[in-house]
Amino acid sequence: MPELLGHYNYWIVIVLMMTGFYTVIARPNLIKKVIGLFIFQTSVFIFFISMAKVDGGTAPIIEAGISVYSNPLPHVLILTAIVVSLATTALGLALVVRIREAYGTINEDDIHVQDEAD
Amino acid sequence: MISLIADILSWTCLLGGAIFLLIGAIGVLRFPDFYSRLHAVSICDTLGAGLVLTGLMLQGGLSLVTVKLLLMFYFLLFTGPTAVHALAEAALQSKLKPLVDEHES
Amino acid sequence: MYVVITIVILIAIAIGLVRAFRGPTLYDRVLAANMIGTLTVLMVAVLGFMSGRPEFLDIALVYVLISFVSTIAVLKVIALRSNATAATEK
Amino acid sequence: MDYLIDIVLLGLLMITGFAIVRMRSLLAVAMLTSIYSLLSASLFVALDAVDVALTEAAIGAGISTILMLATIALTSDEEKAPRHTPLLPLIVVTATGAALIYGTLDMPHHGDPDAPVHHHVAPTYLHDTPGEIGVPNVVTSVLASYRGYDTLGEVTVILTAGAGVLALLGYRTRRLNSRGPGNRQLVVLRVIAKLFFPLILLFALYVLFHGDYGPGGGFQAGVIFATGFILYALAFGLGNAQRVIPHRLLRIMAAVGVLIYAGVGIESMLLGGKFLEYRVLADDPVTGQHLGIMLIELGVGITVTAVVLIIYYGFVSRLHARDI
Repeated sequence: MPELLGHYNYWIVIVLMMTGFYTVIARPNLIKKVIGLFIFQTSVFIFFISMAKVDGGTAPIIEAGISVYSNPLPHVLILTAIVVSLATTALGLALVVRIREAYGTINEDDIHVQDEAD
Repeated sequence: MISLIADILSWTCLLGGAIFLLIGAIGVLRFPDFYSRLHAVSICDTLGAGLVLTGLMLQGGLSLVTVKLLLMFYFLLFTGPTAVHALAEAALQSKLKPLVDEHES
Repeated sequence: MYVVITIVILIAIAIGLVRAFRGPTLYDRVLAANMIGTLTVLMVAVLGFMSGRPEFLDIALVYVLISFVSTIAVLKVIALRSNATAATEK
Repeated sequence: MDYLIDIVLLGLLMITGFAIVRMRSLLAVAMLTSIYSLLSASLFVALDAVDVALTEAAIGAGISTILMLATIALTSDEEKAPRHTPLLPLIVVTATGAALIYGTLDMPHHGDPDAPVHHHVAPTYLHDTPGEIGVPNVVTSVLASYRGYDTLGEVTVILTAGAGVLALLGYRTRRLNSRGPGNRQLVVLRVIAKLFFPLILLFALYVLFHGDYGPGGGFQAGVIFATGFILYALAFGLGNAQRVIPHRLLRIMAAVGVLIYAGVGIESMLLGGKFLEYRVLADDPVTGQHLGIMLIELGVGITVTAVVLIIYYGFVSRLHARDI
């Protein structure tokens, strides 16, 4: 990658990560928070995969006549992380559903008000 | 010679497909209401995708790659219209009114 | 040549994104998502040929199937919601 | 050229991310999340991570979106405006982001072949895989063989998540869906679903067993398999799907998958190797590796299928609708 853009991927990843982080801390809606978490997770995936890329390399599936491959280790880590992200998202959303049944709302501010009233 | 002809054919298909994809996308952006946009999407799904995949098939030659591309074409040919049909049906069920020309009606 | 096609597909994706942002109805967004799904399939296929290893078309095949199933699921849920709101309006 | 695609896709991702934060209608946000997933999956293809792209496509664009939509249907669609000013979060986010960007300045450039990441274990994996494991896909060999313990842990996490969702949401058995009114609009979908259901299952098996030679493996295959059943449930109703693959069977399957995985490890111990040391499974070490990888991928696939379906049943069976 040209000198000037050497860190472009990482910067965009950080912007995305902060977008997700902002959603998690500033938005009171619980589903929005889960979606913010999802954006955050995806940005981490992109970060790892960007690190694994080797210039002029190709996918790490061995084939005769190819010598430069991208780094397979981050791919493995992220592959399993994506599946785990599904598990965490599902669990988070299940909690949201139960919170809605218990409080009648998924807005964090309203939940606090109800908690203080008790 | 034959490979040259195949190449020319394949590039023609790819270029044609790309043009249709672009036309479909512009239609999705510019058409005035939801129901007319469905037409534009159909261009992408059938003609655009079909031509691009045909062009790739000509590049792939007789191999497993071509079989997979054929399979993809087959899937797209079924899923595209079904999805758009379901979309139109759902929009109609939700009482979304089509935009009608005042003068004609 | 593949580069040209990829750029065209990227432009089309960008246009589709504009439609997804602008709406105005939810159905427009679903439509845009559906179109972007098809365009992604084509882009993945072209990218495979561009990198000289076209045997990875399995990804594109998975995209076709998954984006179809998720479009159908979205429509189901929306229909469910519009039924629910219609019931409360009565 | 690669850079251009990379830059454009990342730019589109960033715009989509901002739009997700700004938008109020949660259903619209869910649609944008699906687009975001598709874009990031194509970015993974552009960055040579084909296995990851396959997983992200199957999970992010498919199951995650469906779950979000089901949650929105179970709760509410509109997001209320936050009560506090976003000033403090903005300051926190900007400060953190600035610190992280300052941190990246010391990192090696994107795509630099001399980066330290590429010199630690990765060359060993790339060099040894053809001889030791005998499968071309290095990601599969690392996932299933070199880092087999790690993957066993991941599968257990998946099982735990399934158990957690089961504990939180439970499930309700539905009666069989009749051919009542309102089914007319499903005719097209049902014909297509009948056509596609077997094809998707077959394709999932292909992804499962072709994972040694191309992108694919147990995780992806499990999700694709489950997606096939989700398509069936969408077209024919949850009640019918629960008869095809009942909930009790799913609970057994989820546990059996992990048991197959751990069982392969114990079997290799009984045959005189270490835990998950596949080369003792057959006379020839490479054949043993093949056998071991295939068995554990099968176990992973079974667990992932079962857990995804348990999660789907859990969410959807809570919806009060006749026909879902």
